[in-house]
Formats: sequence, structure tokens, C-alpha cells
Amino acid sequence: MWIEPNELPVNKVQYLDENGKLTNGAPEVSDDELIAMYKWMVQARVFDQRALKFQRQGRIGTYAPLSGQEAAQVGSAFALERQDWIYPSYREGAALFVHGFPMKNFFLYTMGHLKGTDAEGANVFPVQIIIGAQCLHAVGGAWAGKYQGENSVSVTYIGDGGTSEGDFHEALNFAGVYKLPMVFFVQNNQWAISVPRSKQTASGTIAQKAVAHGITGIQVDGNDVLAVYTTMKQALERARSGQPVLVEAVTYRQGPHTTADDPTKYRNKSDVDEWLAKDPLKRIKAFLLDKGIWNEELEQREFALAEQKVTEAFELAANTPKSKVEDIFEIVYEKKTSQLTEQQQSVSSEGVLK
Amino acid sequence: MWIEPNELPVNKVQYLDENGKLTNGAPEVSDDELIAMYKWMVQARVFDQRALKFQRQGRIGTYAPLSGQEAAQVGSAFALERQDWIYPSYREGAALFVHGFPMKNFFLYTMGHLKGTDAEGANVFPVQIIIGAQCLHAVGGAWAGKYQGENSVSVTYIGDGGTSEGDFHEALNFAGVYKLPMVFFVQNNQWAISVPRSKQTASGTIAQKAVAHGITGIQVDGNDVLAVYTTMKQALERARSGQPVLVEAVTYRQGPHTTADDPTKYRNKSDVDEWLAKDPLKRIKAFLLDKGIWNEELEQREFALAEQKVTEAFELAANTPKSKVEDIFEIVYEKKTSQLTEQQQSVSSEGVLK
Amino acid sequence: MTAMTMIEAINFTLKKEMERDQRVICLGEDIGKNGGVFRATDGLQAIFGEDRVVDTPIAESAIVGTAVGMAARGLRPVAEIQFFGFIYEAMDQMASQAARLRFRSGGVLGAPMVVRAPYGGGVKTPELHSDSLEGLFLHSPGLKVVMPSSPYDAKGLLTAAIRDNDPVLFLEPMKLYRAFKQEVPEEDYLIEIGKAKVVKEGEDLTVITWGQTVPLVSKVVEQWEQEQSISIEIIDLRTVSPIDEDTIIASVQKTGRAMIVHEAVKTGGPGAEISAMINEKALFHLSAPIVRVTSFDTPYPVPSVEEDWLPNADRISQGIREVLAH
Amino acid sequence: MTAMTMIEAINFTLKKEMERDQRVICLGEDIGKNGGVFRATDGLQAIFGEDRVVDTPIAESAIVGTAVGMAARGLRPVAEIQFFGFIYEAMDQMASQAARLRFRSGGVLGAPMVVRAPYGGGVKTPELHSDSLEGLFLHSPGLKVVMPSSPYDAKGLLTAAIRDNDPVLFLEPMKLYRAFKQEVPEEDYLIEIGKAKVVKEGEDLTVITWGQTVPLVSKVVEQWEQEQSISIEIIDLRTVSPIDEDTIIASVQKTGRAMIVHEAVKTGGPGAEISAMINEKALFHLSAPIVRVTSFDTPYPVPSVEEDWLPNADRISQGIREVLAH
Ligand SMILES: Cc1ncc(C[n+]2csc(CCOP(=O)(O)OP(=O)(O)O)c2C)c(N)n1
Ligand SMILES: Cc1ncc(C[n+]2csc(CCOP(=O)(O)OP(=O)(O)O)c2C)c(N)n1
Ligand SMILES: [Mg+2]
Ligand SMILES: [Mg+2]
Repeated sequence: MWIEPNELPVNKVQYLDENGKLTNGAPEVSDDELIAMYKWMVQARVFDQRALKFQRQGRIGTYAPLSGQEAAQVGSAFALERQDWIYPSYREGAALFVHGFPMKNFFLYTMGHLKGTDAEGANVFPVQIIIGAQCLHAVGGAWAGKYQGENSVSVTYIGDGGTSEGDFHEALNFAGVYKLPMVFFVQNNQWAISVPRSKQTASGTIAQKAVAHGITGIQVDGNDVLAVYTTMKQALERARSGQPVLVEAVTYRQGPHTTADDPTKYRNKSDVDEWLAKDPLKRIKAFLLDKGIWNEELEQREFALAEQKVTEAFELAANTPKSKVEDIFEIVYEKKTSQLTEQQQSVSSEGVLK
Repeated sequence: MWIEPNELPVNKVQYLDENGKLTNGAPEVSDDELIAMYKWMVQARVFDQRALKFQRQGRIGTYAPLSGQEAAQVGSAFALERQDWIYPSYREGAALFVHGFPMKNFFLYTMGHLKGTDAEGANVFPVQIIIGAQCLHAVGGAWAGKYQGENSVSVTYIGDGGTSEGDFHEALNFAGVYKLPMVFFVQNNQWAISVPRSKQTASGTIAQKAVAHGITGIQVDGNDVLAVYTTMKQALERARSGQPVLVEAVTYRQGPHTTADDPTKYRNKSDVDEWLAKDPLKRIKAFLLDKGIWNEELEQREFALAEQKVTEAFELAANTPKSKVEDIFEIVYEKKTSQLTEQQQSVSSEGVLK
Repeated sequence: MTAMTMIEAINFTLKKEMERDQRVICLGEDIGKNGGVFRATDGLQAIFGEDRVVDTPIAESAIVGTAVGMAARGLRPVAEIQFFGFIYEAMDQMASQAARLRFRSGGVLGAPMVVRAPYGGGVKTPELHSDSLEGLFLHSPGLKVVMPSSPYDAKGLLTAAIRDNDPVLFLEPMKLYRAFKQEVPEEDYLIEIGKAKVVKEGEDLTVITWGQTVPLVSKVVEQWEQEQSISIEIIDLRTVSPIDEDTIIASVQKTGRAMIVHEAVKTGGPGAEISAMINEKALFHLSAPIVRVTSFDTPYPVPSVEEDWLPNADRISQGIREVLAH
Repeated sequence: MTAMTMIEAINFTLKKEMERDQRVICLGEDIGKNGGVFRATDGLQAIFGEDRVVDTPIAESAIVGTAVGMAARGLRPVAEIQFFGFIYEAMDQMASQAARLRFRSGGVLGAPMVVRAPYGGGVKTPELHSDSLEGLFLHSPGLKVVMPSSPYDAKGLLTAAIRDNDPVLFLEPMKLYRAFKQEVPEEDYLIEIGKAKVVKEGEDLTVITWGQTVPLVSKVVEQWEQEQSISIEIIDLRTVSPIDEDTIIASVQKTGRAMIVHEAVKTGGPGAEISAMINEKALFHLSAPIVRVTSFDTPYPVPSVEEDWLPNADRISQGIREVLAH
């Protein structure tokens, strides 16, 4: 009879509570892996803070901060194999770095450089600005991978707000029909610019959106890197065998939407504070300290190292020769049209009577 | 944990089995209503057969037959109030007639006449060709109705295939967020041209797609007019109180997709035969006969009357003055642009050197 | 009269029209509590409530499609597309639905609605935010396309757009939102849609432009006129569809030379139509080929090169030299 | 050589290219078991299997977006949009994604893919099926637009399109699908994308057209030449983007008169660009205004009036009279 709204039970996967205590038994993750993930999270946090500063100093353009989402991004990307692909949106620096995308090029991107999306061999698609469009590219990529026997999964990243776009649903539906090796990784960070999750959709969870398309869904505590990593491992396994999965990672955007945004216009400090208490770094750090495999000295060393890597990447980017308008004519088509040739020539004769 | 594909139980509402026997108690529908609905179904069947013939004779253009879907269309539309609106696709003649759309104008539509979508005061939006687009218009309509306190529900009709379009999902999502007085009435007639329902989406039912958007879903036997009518009555009641509903009516397209289609290319006779046994007219007729409120004399009289109404409507349409190209310039904007005036004038001077 | 920036004029106009007519409803992404990413709708939700200033989910096709449905049932929706580059998502609802509802209903229904969107380059937005795509809509019968170049025009044109009984695409030049203030009457006034404005008269050359290149062209022309004994007529199209043919033709018949400046890419753009129109109606008045100074035929490039890609002062000067060389 | 209709030539080409290159995959609505609503892909699924000839759900954005994703990862997808009027649904994936992937990736990735679609009027389809929207894509840098007018051209151009390393929109004139047969070589041959064909030489007037108006123009021109002592050059553009400027300019420099015939609506259409281009490069060769014979600036109308709305023989004749009147 009536399928009442939100009657489907959805249980969020969690291993670590807000204080880093195990709630649900320990998953099989080695100490090395734990430490590696934490280091990536530190790197991500430092990168984010520095990028914000660079932006304020006018050294890079608009930037979309990721602080608060390190567990979701690092945990998910750390579970990937080299041959897997990421189809990101614009807030996934951390996931990209874990999967081999050069930090230098991310800076180039924020500087408005033509080479800012060059993954230099890592399986990372260009940052997508059009919300939802990347999901369809991931569908095609997964399909090509399957057709060519690559044993690779295509993972697309999208936000809670992005799940309202038609493209998102068309992609889920295709994935279901063709049983594609795909994971839809939704970072539900509670906000789409100024619109809270509750006004974005009436569905109780994002995970349950999988039901519309006959694929597997799962919700995970996105600030718990253990939960994200473990769940993502399993999701990838399913996907690799032709069962697409929608993962909803429940997390929080601690900063502004972008450097052009003022979040005090639309959200309360109390809301932010509540989520700061659930900070993903704090949580895994407590767990590592408890486990006795981390200490303050390592911590300081790691932060210093991360700073240094950011500085290096930034310097490399800042010293890369700037893009020139002449260059753009070369990458519209494989071979320039005569119109483009003429226009390119007009550039070089600029200011001079033709 | 894992929301496995299609684990949500969906129970199809049915009152009459294939032989017109009650399976589930009798719903509260008066004899008059039963007979009225059956008469509309007869009218629809006759209209459909005659339209097919007119098309074969070259007297109308492409036509999308509805035979097999009479219960779904009549049962749903019969439940509407006058102030409710229908946002149809292209196969809903029966629903439209029930809601007051003049049959004559439907013929005009098939004749390619500019006035073929004129509802002459009935609350029926123009037939929509772009699959999914009508769902969004219904959202806007429902919104306007709510805003203006009309107490009216907007009902949009779409096919199983249409549920793959992004627009369909965007509409469901909006309806859920704004609690709009809307019913999405999906006629799942098993085919989208040549693509069977099973290849259209991996979801076990269409009804469960409501779950993605936090709204109510329900599946009903679309060949059982009692079930459709009763369910739709309840759905409309919910909708009127701000709870949008997705109704999936499980039915079958007995004929070709359109008069331009050859279904033997893609489906078996056995499939068709199986569904012919479930014919919606046969079923309700058996029930009425059983109840003693119908007989063969009434049956013959009704079919003759229906034939006569079709003939009259067709003749009226055929005798309507044809659209002229000059007319079209008047309905692009409220006021013609100078370009349109110039172009309109060039028509009248056609063949003459300007 | 108050001195207003363009964004203030737009905000003020929306407020006025919402006060005047209950049927006017604003909808779009982040337009409510946040007041729009550019603050065009700032404060409106506080005044008119969540029912009339509506934050929508992220779904452009739904935003425009919902507006079509509202308009057909008696409201006068003003939908915002956050950046014009995202209009592609709503293309069917724009070009097949809003544009054609009057036509498809045999003249019975209509879609009196406005779709507002910030457009244009030079403000270093991330990619896909800055495209000038008005040419696509010029080629979509049933729509009107309005592109103001000043606070005063923005108010008069937006008022006219909201009261128009046909769907109007209202494109707001991002770069001019806060570029300068102008005296804007608080009282009701309309600027007729479909009529161009002769910004300044001239004898030797007609320059046709609209939206955010108007102040730029004016500056370059001023310089030319100071340095050379030449007189240039500037036409601000104001409305890109329908184009005001009469004003353009009359001017070119007088000056004998025409140049078009726009931020849209060159090939297949609005400049092509204007050139073709002049060719049709005033060919024998031309003493030089018509010059188009536009963006290049590439995707909108990354911020670091956009200034060289757009029709900047140098390229406009170069165009003037060219058209005068004959 | 075999005599083929255009639809047979397209079917044959797809088969050949799929045999030749494993990476070629066809996807679209009803293209598999049903062989396409026009039978363009008839029999292909039986030969190549469901993996390579794929029936998709009804979702145009997904069809094109999936093709982009496939192409970027090494396949060469050929996507079908069932009728070109439905391309609006896929507009972002066409104009922002497929068209810009090379650009957006700094030249690292590419989208070697074809989007095929039947287009054009005169066959009494229901509304929204018959629009000629090539102008929108002419204004979308990064795409190529190819529009054949004969079975022979269809094969050579489709082969070139599939082997091209950039995204190609391949528009098939519905009305010509079965209009006539022509000898088509079974062997491999390519027709270069971006090059127009001079269908017949002439001295007094250049008529530029493409796709399904080519045979119509040829017929009208033949009559004129029989009845009057006049010689008309006909250019079949074959590729609408990029436009073959050289061929057009050379011809107009010779004839001094130009007329453009297309089914797209007039304002902002491809005819505008061609006219502007001629104005830019050959103004002083013109002895008459350029005439555009096109569909009117209204939505594509209902079937009962479409013949009067399209550029029919009468209107083309009228256009010739007009351009010769000067
Ligand atoms: C198609 C499209 N519409 C609108 C935007 C503008 N926009 C950029 S980010 C954003 C909010 C996205 O929210 P969400 O998907 O939750 O991701 P988050 O920013 O929270 O990571 C919007 C509306 C866009 N980039 N693309
Ligand atoms: C946007 C769009 N894409 C494709 C089509 C072509 N088309 C017309 S009907 C149809 C099948 C629709 O199937 P379904 O939604 O199940 O409705 P039914 O025809 O079975 O009533 C298709 C693909 C269209 N009209 N609009
Ligand atoms: Mg978010
Ligand atoms: Mg169906």
C-alpha cells in the first residue's frame, strides 16, 4: 500500500564517537594505514588554511575550503586502487591529493592557469563546476573501464545540494541499469551555500535516494575516517563486481562556501560550534593517541612537514610561467580552424594597425 | 547499514482480479460512478480505434494509441475535482476527455491545427511532447494554486520511460520540499517505445522512486479501474492537504507506440496476449454484469453512442477552417515584433516580386 | 532620486514590484536568507516572507520549469539563475517551454515571467560562470532578451520585464553591479523593451553594443574623439531580442560605417545578426566593412587570460582603426 | 558501388566503422532491438551485441554525458538523440562539457565522439521534433557541426566524424533519409570536415545552403537557369561549424551576389554569420544585399502550415528575384 515518506530505516555507519572511542568493535585497518590517513588529513587541513591565506593575500583566486571534510575525502580516496578514477567537483582537494593529483596544479587552478586541471597521469578528471555534470562523465568512464577490462571503479564526488540536479539522478539510473563499477560519493556537509540540507530535499537521508534507482545505498559518519575508509573499501568491492553504490558521508563544512561567501548571513554560531566538536582530525587523533601510535612530537613534525609541502607546491605554481591568451587557440580543437588562426594572429598584432 | 537494491516492500493495490472478481473487499464506489467510469472507458476505446483508422486513411497525422490504458486514465481522471488540473503527455486522450477537454480539439491536434491544444476552459495544459517537461509545469501550477488558495491539485501524467528523465526527479524533489498539492501519475505500460520497463531502470517498481524525494508512493493495478479510482481519490486527498503523491499504475500498451511504430520488431505476441487477458474493459464489464447493473443491450447502445460522439467530434474538427501560416505570427508574442510583421507581410505577397 | 549602484537598483525594483503586485514571486538558489550571491534579493525575504522569496534546491531546469507553470496559472515569477553559464541546464524549459507556451497553446496561455541572471566576464569568476550566451536566445523565438548597462536602465527595464506578458530573459552585467552609482528615480518608470538608446550621436561611425561593454565603448570613443576629429555614434541596444532594427538602420544610413562590440564569442553571435541586418537594409550606405569586436571563438578561458580575450579597450580601438581605414 | 538511400548509407557506415574499430560504441534510445525509430542502426545490435549497440533509458543529458565520459577514457562513442529537438535537454553536456573537455583539461583529455540526430521539417512530425538548431552549436566553440545532403556525403562525412578527435554533431536530414538513392562506394573514403562543396559553378549569384535544402535549391536553380539566361553557383556547406570561409568568399568575389537558404529560423541563425562573414571579407564585391531565405522567426509550427513556413520553392524563387533585382 502506501509507501510513507522516510519509512525506510537508514542506519549510519560509525566506528569512532566524537571523542575517538570505538563504538562498534574495531575494523580491520592496520596501524600504518591509520597513520597514513591521519597524515593526509593533516596535510589537507594545512593546505586548506594556507589556501585561505593565499586567497586573502590576493595570491590565488576564489577558493572553496574543505576544512571539516577531511575524513570524508581522505577516507574515501585512501580506499581507491591506482587504476580507479575520481570525477571530482570543486571542493575535493584532499581526495585528489591522496589519489596522486599534484598540489602544485591545484594551486595553478586557483591561479586561473590553463594547466590547473592537469593530473599528470593520476586518474583524476578535471574539477567540475557544473553541479552534477561530473556524475555522467563517471558513468561513461566506468563504462569504458568495464568495456576495456580495466578492473577500475569510477568514483564521483558530489555535495548534498548536487543531489537535486536531474543529472545526478540520470547518472544513478544509468549506473543501475548497466551495473557499472561506480561509487557515488556524496559529501553531505549540511549546506549548499546558504541552503540547509533540510530545505534541499524532503528525503530523510541522501543514502535512500539509491532506492529510486535500484542500487545500493549507505550512510556513513563522514567525520569518522575509520567508518568512511571501511565502508568505502566495501563499496568499491561491490562496485568492482558490477554493483554501483551510493555512499552518503554525513559531514560539515566548517568554513565559508567559498572565499566569496559570508556564512554568518545564513547560519548560527551554535550550529557551527556543535559540528566543530565533531571535528574529524580531533577524533582520529584521539584514537591514535589512545592506541599509543601517535604523540605530540609526531604531531608537530607532521604539521611542519605539511606546511613545507604546501609552501613548495605554492612556490612551484607561483613560478610557473603564466598562461598566455595565445595558448588558448591551440586547445580548442586538435587542429586550429582558419578562424582561430586568424584570431590568434590578431592577438600578436594587437595595438598595431592590421 | 547497506540499503540493498529493491528491499523495500511494495504491494500493488488491487480490487478486481483478471476476471472481474473482488479480491479484497469492495471499495465505496456507487453504481452510478461505476457505470459512468465504464462508459468513459468505452468512449476511450472507441475513440482510440477510430483514431487509428483515421490515421490509416490519412485523415489525421501521427497518433499515440491508448488501448489497454483506459482504466488507468479514466479511473485517475474521474477522481478529480473540476478545479484540479491535468498536465498531460501525449497519450492521455481518455483522461483529458473525462476532465472536460473537447474531443474535437484532440482531433484538431492530430490534424496539426493551431487550436489543437485549446481546452476551452477545462483545466488541461497543452499536450507535452518533451518527456518530463510537464512535471515541472505541474509543480509551478500546484504552487500557484496553493498560493492563490484554489484548493486544487495538479496532476501530471508520465510514462514509465519518462521516469528516467532528470526533469521528473527535479519535479518530485520540488514537490517534496514545498509540500505541493500534486500527484505524479505514472502509467507504467511496460514499454517506452521498444525499451521494456526492466531495461529502463533497475528499481523494482516505479512507486519506490518516491523514496528518493521523501514523498508518498503507491503502486496500483492500472487495469483495475476500481483500484485506480479509489487510490487516486485517496492520493488527491493527501495532495490537497500538502502531501504530494507518486502513483504508479501498472498497465499495458496494447497497440503500437504510435502509428509510426512497428512493435513486432521488439516484442512477442505471447507478451501481448498475456496482457490482453488482463484487458481493463473486460474486467470491469464482468464486474458490472455480475453486479447486475449492466447488460449486453446497454453495452451495444453505449458503443453505438460512443461511435456517434467520435463521428461528431471528428466531423467538427474536419470542418474547422484550417490554420493558415499568417496566423502563427500573431501568437509568438502578445504584440508582434517589427521583424514578425515584416515576415508576415512577405507571406501575403508570396510569389509576387516585392 | 537616489544614487544607486546597479545591484541596488535591481534590488529596489524587485522590492517595488513585489509591493505593487502580489503575483510577483522570486525564486532561485540562495536568493532568500542569503539575499543572492550578489545580494540582488537582499532583504526581500525578510519583507515578503518565504512564500514569495523562495530558496530553491539546486536544479535550474526545475527553477525555470516551475516558473513556467506558475506563470501559466496567474503568477508573475521572477526566477534567478545564479550565473548565466548554468542556463544550459534549463535550456529546454527556456527555449521549448517558456518561449513557446503562448504558441503551443494556440494563444490561450502565456508565460509572463522573468529569468534574471548575472552574466559577463572580467571579474575572475571560476570557469563556466562568465559566458555571454545571449546569442542562443536571440535565436529562440518567443523570448525577449534584455541587457541593461546602467542602474537607471536596469530599473526601467526590469520593471518593464516584470510587467511584460511574455517571458523575458534579463541579463545583468556582473562587472557593472557595483561599478558606479547613478541617480535613479524612486517613482515608477518603464523603459520600453525592444527599443535601443542612442547614447551619443555621431556622424562618422555607428558603434552598437549593450550591457557591460557600453561604458567601456563610451570611454574608448571619448578618447578617440578627443584625439582625432571624428564623431562616433554609440547605440546601446538595451534589448538584444527583438533587436531595434529601425534605430540601427537609421544610424548606419547616416554614418556609413558600423562596428559591433560584444562579449559573446564571435561566430554565430548577435553581432552576426546585426551585421546581416545592416547588410539587408543599408548595404548601399556602407563605406567600409562592418567590424565585429568580440571575444574569441574559444571556450571562456581561465581568469588569468580573460582580459586579453574579452573585447578590451585595445581591441575596440583596433576595431575603430580598422573600420575607419576604408 | 551500391545504390543507397541516405539512411542505408548511414547504417552501412556505422557498421563499417564498428567493424574497423572496437572502440566505436553506439548508444541511444531505441537504437538496439528496434534499430532506431528511423532504422539508422537497424541490424547492428544483432551483429555487434548489446555491449556495443546500447538501448538507453530516456535521458538525453545522460546519453551525451556518458558519451563524454566514454570518449575521455578511450572509446569512440556514437550517441543518437532521437530527434534533434530534444537536444536542449543535453545542452550543458554538449556545449559546456563535450565542447570544452579538451580546453578545460588544458589539452590533456579529449572527447572524440559523435552525436547523431535527425533534424529538419517537412515530414509532418509532431511538434518539437523538427527544429533546425545548428545555429546554437555554431555559437558553441569546441564543437563541429556536420550536415550532409546526400547518401554519398553522409558516408564520407560520418566516417570522418567518427574518426575525428573532436566532438562532432552530425545532423541527418529526416526528409532526405529515403528521398533518393545514390551510388555509394563500399570502400573507405572520407570527406574532410570543414570543407564546403561547390555543387555547381555559376557566375551571377552564389547560393549557400546545406542539409535538406540542398536538393530543393538545386531544383529551383535548375528551373531558373532554364527559364532565364543566368548562371547560379550553389555551395553545399556540408560543415556548418567551422564554416568554410575560403570557398564562400572566393565564390562571392566572383559572382557579386549571395543568398543563404536554411531551415533554421532567421534571426541569429547561421545565415547571419555567413552574411557577416561575407560583409567582412568581400563587401566591395557585393552588388546586391545578401538575401536570407529561412524559416520565419516563430516556433516551429504545427504540421498543417509547415510547408509555408519552411524555405520552400516559392520562397527561394522569391529570394532569387530579390537578390537579382539590384
Ligand atoms: C549547475 C550549477 N548550478 C549552480 C551552481 C552554483 N553553485 C556552486 S556551489 C553550489 C552549492 C553546492 O552545494 P553542495 O552540492 O551541497 O556542495 P558543497 O558546496 O556543499 O560542497 C551552487 C548552488 C553551479 N556551480 N552549477
Ligand atoms: C525528451 C524526449 N526524449 C525522447 C522523446 C522521444 N520519445 C517519445 S515517446 C518515447 C517513449 C516514452 O515512453 P514512456 O515514458 O514509457 O511513455 P509511453 O510512450 O509508454 O506512454 C520517446 C523516447 C521525447 N518525446 N522527448
Ligand atoms: Mg553541501
Ligand atoms: Mg511506457
